Amino acid sequence: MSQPSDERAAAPGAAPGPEAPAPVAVPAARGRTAWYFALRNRKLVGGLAVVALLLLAGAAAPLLTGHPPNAEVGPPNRPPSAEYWFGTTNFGQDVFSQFVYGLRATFLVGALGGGIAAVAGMAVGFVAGYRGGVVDEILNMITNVVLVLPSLAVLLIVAAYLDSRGVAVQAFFIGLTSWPWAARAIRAQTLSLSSRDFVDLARLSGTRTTGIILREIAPNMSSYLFMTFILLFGGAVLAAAGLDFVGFGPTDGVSLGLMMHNAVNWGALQLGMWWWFVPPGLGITAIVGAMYIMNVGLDEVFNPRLREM
Amino acid sequence: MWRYFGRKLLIYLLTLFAAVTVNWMIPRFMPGDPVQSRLARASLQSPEASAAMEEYYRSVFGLDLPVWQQYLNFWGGLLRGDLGISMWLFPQPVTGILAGAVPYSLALLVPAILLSWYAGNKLGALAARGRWLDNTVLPVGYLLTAMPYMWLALLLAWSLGIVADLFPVAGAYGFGLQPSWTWTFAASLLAHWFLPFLSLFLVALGGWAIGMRNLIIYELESDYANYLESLGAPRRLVRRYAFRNAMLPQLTGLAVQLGTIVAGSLLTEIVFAYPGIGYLILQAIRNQDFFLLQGAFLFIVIGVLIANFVVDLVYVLVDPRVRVQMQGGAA
Amino acid sequence: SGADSGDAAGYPREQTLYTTGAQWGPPANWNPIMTWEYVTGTVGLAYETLFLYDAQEREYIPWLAEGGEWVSDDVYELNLRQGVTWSDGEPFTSEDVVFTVELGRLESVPYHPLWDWLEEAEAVDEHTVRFTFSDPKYQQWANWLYFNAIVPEHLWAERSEEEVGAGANENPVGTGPYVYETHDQDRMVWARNDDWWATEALDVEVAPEYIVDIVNTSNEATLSQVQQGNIDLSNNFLPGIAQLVESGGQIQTYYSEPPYMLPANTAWLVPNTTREPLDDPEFRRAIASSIDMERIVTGVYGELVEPADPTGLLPVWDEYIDTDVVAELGFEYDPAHARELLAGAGYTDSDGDGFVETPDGDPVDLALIVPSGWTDWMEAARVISEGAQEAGINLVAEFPDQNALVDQRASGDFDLLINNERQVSNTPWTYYEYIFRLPVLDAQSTVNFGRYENEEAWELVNELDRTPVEDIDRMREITSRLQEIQLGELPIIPLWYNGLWSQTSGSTWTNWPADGGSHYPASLWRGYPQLGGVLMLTELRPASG
Amino acid sequence: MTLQVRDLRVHYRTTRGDVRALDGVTFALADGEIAGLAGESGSGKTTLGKSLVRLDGRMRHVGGRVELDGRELPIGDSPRMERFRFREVSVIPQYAMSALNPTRRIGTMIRELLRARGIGHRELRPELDRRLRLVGLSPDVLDRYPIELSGGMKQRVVMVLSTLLDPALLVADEVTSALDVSTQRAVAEALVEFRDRGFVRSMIVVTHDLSLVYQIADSVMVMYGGRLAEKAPAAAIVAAPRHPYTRKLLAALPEPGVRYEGKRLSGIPGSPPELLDPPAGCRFRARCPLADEQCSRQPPFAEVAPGHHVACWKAE
Amino acid sequence: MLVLDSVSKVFPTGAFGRSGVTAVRDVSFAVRPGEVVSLIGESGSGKSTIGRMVLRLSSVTSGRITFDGADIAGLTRSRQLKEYHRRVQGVFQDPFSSYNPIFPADRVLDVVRRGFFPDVGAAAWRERVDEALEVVRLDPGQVRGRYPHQLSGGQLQRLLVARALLLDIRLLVADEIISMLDASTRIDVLNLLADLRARGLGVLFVTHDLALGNYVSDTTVILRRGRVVEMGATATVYADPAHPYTRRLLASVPRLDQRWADLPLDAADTRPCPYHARHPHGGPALLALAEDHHVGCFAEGDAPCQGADGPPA
Ligand SMILES: Nc1ncnc2c1ncn2[C@@H]1O[C@H](COP(=O)(O)OP(=O)(O)OP(=O)(O)O)[C@@H](O)[C@H]1O
Ligand SMILES: Nc1ncnc2c1ncn2[C@@H]1O[C@H](COP(=O)(O)OP(=O)(O)OP(=O)(O)O)[C@@H](O)[C@H]1O
Ligand SMILES: [Mg+2]
Ligand SMILES: [Mg+2]
Repeated sequence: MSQPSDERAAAPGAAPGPEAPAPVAVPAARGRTAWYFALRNRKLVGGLAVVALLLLAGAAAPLLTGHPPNAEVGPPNRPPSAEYWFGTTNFGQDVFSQFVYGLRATFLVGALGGGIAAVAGMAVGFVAGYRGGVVDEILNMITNVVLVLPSLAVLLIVAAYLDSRGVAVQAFFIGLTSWPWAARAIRAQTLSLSSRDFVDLARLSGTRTTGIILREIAPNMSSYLFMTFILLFGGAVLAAAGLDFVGFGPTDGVSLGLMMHNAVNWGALQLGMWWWFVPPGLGITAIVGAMYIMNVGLDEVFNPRLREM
Repeated sequence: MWRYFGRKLLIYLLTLFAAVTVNWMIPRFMPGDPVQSRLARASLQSPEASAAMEEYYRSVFGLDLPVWQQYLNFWGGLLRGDLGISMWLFPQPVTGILAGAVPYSLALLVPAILLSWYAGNKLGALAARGRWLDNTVLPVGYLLTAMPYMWLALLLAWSLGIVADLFPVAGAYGFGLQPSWTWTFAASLLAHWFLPFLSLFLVALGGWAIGMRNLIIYELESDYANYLESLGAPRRLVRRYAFRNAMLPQLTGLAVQLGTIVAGSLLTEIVFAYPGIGYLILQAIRNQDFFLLQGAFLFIVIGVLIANFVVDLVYVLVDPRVRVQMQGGAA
Repeated sequence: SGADSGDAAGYPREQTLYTTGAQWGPPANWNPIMTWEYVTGTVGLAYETLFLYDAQEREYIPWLAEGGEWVSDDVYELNLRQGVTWSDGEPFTSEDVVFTVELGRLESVPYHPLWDWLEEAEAVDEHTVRFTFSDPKYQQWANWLYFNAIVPEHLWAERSEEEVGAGANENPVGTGPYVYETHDQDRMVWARNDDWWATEALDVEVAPEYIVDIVNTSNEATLSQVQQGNIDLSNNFLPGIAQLVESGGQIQTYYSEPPYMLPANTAWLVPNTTREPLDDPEFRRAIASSIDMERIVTGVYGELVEPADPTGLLPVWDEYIDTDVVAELGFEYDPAHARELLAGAGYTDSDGDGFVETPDGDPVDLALIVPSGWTDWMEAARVISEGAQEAGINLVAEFPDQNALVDQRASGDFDLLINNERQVSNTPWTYYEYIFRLPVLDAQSTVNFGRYENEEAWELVNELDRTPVEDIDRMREITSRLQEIQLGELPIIPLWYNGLWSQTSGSTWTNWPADGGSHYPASLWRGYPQLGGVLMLTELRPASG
Repeated sequence: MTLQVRDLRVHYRTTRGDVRALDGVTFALADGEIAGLAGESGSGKTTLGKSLVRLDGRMRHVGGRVELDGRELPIGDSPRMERFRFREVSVIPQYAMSALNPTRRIGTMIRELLRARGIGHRELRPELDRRLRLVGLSPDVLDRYPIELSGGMKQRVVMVLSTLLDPALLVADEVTSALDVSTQRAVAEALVEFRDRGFVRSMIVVTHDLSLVYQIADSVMVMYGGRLAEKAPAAAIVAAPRHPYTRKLLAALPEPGVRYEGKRLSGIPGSPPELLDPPAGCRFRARCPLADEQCSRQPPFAEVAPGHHVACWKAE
Repeated sequence: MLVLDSVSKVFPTGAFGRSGVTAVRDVSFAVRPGEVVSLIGESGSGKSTIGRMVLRLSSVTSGRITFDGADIAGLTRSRQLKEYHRRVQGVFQDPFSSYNPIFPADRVLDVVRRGFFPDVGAAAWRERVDEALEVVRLDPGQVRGRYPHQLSGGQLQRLLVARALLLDIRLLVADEIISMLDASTRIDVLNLLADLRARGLGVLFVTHDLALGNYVSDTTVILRRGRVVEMGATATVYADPAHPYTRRLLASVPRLDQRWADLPLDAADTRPCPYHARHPHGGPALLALAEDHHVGCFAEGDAPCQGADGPPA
């Protein structure tokens, strides 16, 4: 399953990854150039703005809306109005307040799930790439096993394991199942980095394996790792939404996926209550899409070849 | 060459073994006792009847055996093509149930995967060509990949299905039809298939387009492209080469992506009440149907593995670098 | 949409009844013995019972039996209908009935316990069966007569116990109005049996030539199909249906105004009576008073359900409700009263956290569990927990996975839960058995989840069982005493009556109950054809005719 | 005269401004001449070579004229240049190891290239085979993929391909620096042979190794900081270098037999100028032991002896 | 000081390393204090592999490498290894790849401090650094805080030597340390190496350039396909190359005093190989021609032991 030349494709197609064949090192001195390009990159700035805006909305949820997300506060089935910006649900819950509170869960799941996946992917990728040999083969095998197990189905089963499910637990398991491609990509990068002489020099200077990975290799891939994290973040958000949607979401609280689940379950489609299922999906798409576009921007900043002149 | 495939096969078999074992373990260590919930559903009037039935079901499902024996039996059955009896759709054999659902899933997945891959690559290659195209294809691609599968499915169902009433939004063919070799039936199948297919296709499409666009930019800047241009080769030829070469990593990407797309199809099937594996998996989980769950899972895992293997084979056919490397053995 | 209209490749639309809402998975078995999971219609359409029971009118309708009577206290004689044949042409005889009852001797057959009190079943002649009881349980027997289907001896005699109790029975041969036509992943098709005995014997005829039962995938998909007239009868819970009915569209329900549906069962709040402080009746009463049922009925259900009577008995059992007892011991939503009750029983908030502690000063910390994903129940649970918290009881709603919940329920590892297992029947005995059944086992899989132990009540329940079904006065006497105990102790708190979810479309078929055509329930849920569902089919008329 | 380059200026566009990689380069190349182009890394050798064939996306033709056989080469106009490439001007790139499409058989690639350029492959095939044999390759290599060939073999394939249409000018950029000494000699000698057989008329051989240039070139150009420092017949450069830079460069080369104990050599202190913002005047001034006031003006690239040009005020 | 005794290295390849490539075979030589030994050979001949084995960056498959009599394979504990690296250090081919591009170049010195001298105070350390920089003739102000790309290759390589000098090293492995440098700077680095000799340092100088090897080294070892083909005092080997391969290499070196045209390659092969003449069917690893001049030959069977792999053009 691992082609000698698959490093570039290691990032999954649906979550287009940093495609750089070689690690993108950003010397601090060139950092200024990076900033120069970062600030002028419309994709990066635009994506960041959207993410920031939604993050802010989620963080300031209690200020933006007076209603707790699940409280029945108004008449049921109302389309968007001045009073209820996004309308109300079958139960008379305020869709807007569900939306802004749901954003929190989305960001939490993304950050946590993406973070855990990134840590797992890095651990496996670094070790496999740096140690090589049998360790590499074994880790590769594990990676492949996790890769072929359809993660959503595994997640469904795991979700069914849990008596009660919280966002954090959900994120944890999403993280544990979504790291393989990241591990592969990081492994490939590590492999090429660890053949560099400075790694040998560090070994000659008495630096241990972990030290070399953390102090020499990882900093060199920092931009790459960051981009990987963004993609994992998006992946985690989507996975969580899928889980929520089929009814294995958090057993309590709100999330955007759960909103869609409820909307569908309560016949929003047939009853024409588009305001119930459009905003949550749009929210997810906006967050994940903005992140991805940000990623392209970052890629352009770090890879001069992709930059438009 | 054969050694290479032998080695690959070995790795695949090991992966399969591990995956199957994990697969066996997952539902088994789930909380809750499926026999109990069966009994609860049976609403038997008296405790005595419950006890007798409980015993009966435990032996039918082989759950009274020690765990290791269950595991061995599982493999034994697997090799005989026997995946046990479904608990939820008792007493149907799992293989039969799967056989009923698999065609639908394949009918969705195979065209969606292949077409989206092909179209996405073409689109990406096109985008790499021009500024204007790049600026439209890219953002749309990103939005598509960022969409939750089911949301796109919902939007399509709502807009094209319910509001515009162009396509049916549930089931695999019209309620009034019997499967038959008629145009009406075929038309109905197609009409029901279209929206679920479209939603899968669209989400996957964006990813491939973006991937191809990035890869081809790298290819166009590569040494061989520069050399060809120095020799005055027309842009057309260089692009063709770049496209071909960029397809290779995309091919591996396909293998990596399969799992995700399959997962997406589960969601799509649920939205469109399409009677494939996805719906079975969901119900199997809800009904604690070990055997069905394992079977459905196994089908996916083996499917993904086989697809991976095929991709490996194809890769060897189309990428001389790999072929040469494996002929050279060590080098 | 267009592709759904029938034509040469399919079933003629105007002669076909499309239904959904009862079959939750691909058709898997047609075994009438597996009463909880046979394919919809197996009993009722294919196999038939000796009697039907009209719950609305509270009368038994002779069916395969022409009649039956207790010739003595412990001997029951059944007269079978003549001229009934199995769909393979064999005659239906008393041997078939005896054989079916004898099957109960097998442990895997659900009515196995029947033989604890039945001594003998013998065919007196071709059309007479005599049952001799060691301990006649009149109520249960009456229930058995209309609930269990008769199977043909000539086809079943050779079957192994496994086949009987768990076989798929792929080619069902029954006496009923329909025969198996075909099935697929997502549907079951029944075709009319034109030789059905009732056409001649009762001069009734089932109207649809075909019944296509669509496997239920999602409620929402169903709703639009009903709206479009593609589905004639849906037995799904369709939220928002009230809106559509009120707006005067195609869709009809049993009643055209709240509660729209026939009450079919009671949803109960089940406290675990072995746990502190839920073992205290006063505390349970306080919870009962804290529940704002009105809010659940209107807010959560949009008036699709009705609040239950304090006894929990369904409206069809009105005559068994002792209004005096209810007036004296009943409860209603009254948060202030709930607080009084708590205070009176020594539950006060001593640490100032807003919630009461037990008289011993231990914190009260309760969870009400309902299955995750059962959205209406989840919402209801939230309302309940809010009400309780208002009254000072620290009660939160939790939503474990359904499977986990089943385990917890069976093992008694929970504080409170909501349950509605028991359906409408011929006798309130089924409800009281559900509430009071003893002994409490390690795993309580179907009854008395709250593990409430009251010997006296259980004695009364058994006494009720042994009361002849015609002896209404005696029954009322016993139920009145049971209600005294029940309302005094509140081992279980009735919440609301769940509806017999049923929405119909008049575009192809008319004369639905809603049209005033009949009062029979329009439902093919398991057990409901025997409660009149079959007769509903005979009353349908083509819309175009 | 084959090639005439006059005051050629080519810049790289960067965010920090233009890198003046070629800043007024003038020279001529006679028929049959092999000119070696040597100099420190970053002096503009590759840029000069590329300018004559194909400017890449970042390169800009700022000024100067290039004539080939008296006709102007439109080097700044890529579409018009296309006609000349391969037929008139050709290149063996610095990256010959990766210059072949890795997923195409070499023969297929050549055929497709020729067809795309409207040249019949059939007629050329015998000549192609002949030339491959000439460089010691069997024509079977055409059925192979690039990865199946060693570095030296690929180098030679590229050599044959680039010269297949007998161009007037060939730019060979560092064709040997990735090769082992023995292969290096073979490849270098093959270049000479190509010229001798008339496969190419004249050639610019880019390398940083002066001694290699000396072996195969007729004349040597030494480049420094985006300009030519000296151009002279090979023997003259070694025997009588005029530019201080050339001299210093030669002095830093240990010869076989020279040992540290016997003769301690020394390098050139300092580093080449930044081409982003090069100093005025002679670019070598900062490192030159002879530099004085005069050097703050740019020295002309003057002919001091027949065929010997030097850009230095101090060159006698 | 450093002795290699029949050292071989096999790189495992294939799944779980079932087959292998022999990169180095039966190599024996020694490096004495104050001696520069140059290891010369073409690409892939195993030079770097030997260097890496000496540095313990890669393990020895068979044979022994001893340093001051102790087998370095025995240095398994990280403390022991550290002690070894206090005395044996390396500098590599690519100056740009030897530095982590995202950190200032002088960080390599700090890493040494972190690894070996955590107790030395800041001031004392600075003094030591300045001292080492002076030895390699670098101006401290020139390199402090600069990033690798802001320094020239020669400066970078000298900084790496300075790094090694911070430790009390006795042996320096210099793997192609000048091949990426411009002619204008490489000679300075080479001179530096030669100067270190005076401090009693042994240097293992890896190169493929015979001219450079000749310039600095006392002893020359010529490798071909992982084996030693000729070995001896540099002057002897250069003046009187015994093996055809060596002669061929020498003939291929472009030089300024002689044109290739005047020195046909075939001339290199006219004299027979002394080893082959003596042991036509194989024999001991090396044949001693003189006390300090050895030759080996591994032509199979009767094939003539030509210099290269056959004439390329
Ligand atoms: N793409 C580019 N963008 C900006 N500057 C460039 C680019 N390519 C080369 N340069 C600059 O142009 C100058 C000349 O580069 P060129 O590659 O021609 O040098 P060279 O003599 O071939 O060096 P080398 O021996 O290292 O190949 C250098 O200063 C270099 O930094
Ligand atoms: N890590 C490795 N795994 C497998 N083979 C290797 C490895 N490192 C080196 N080799 C092989 O060992 C042989 C010797 O390699 P080595 O790097 O020592 O050669 P070298 O003489 O240093 O060559 P160069 O001049 O190109 O640096 C080569 O054939 C190489 O392919
Ligand atoms: Mg160059
Ligand atoms: Mg090396």
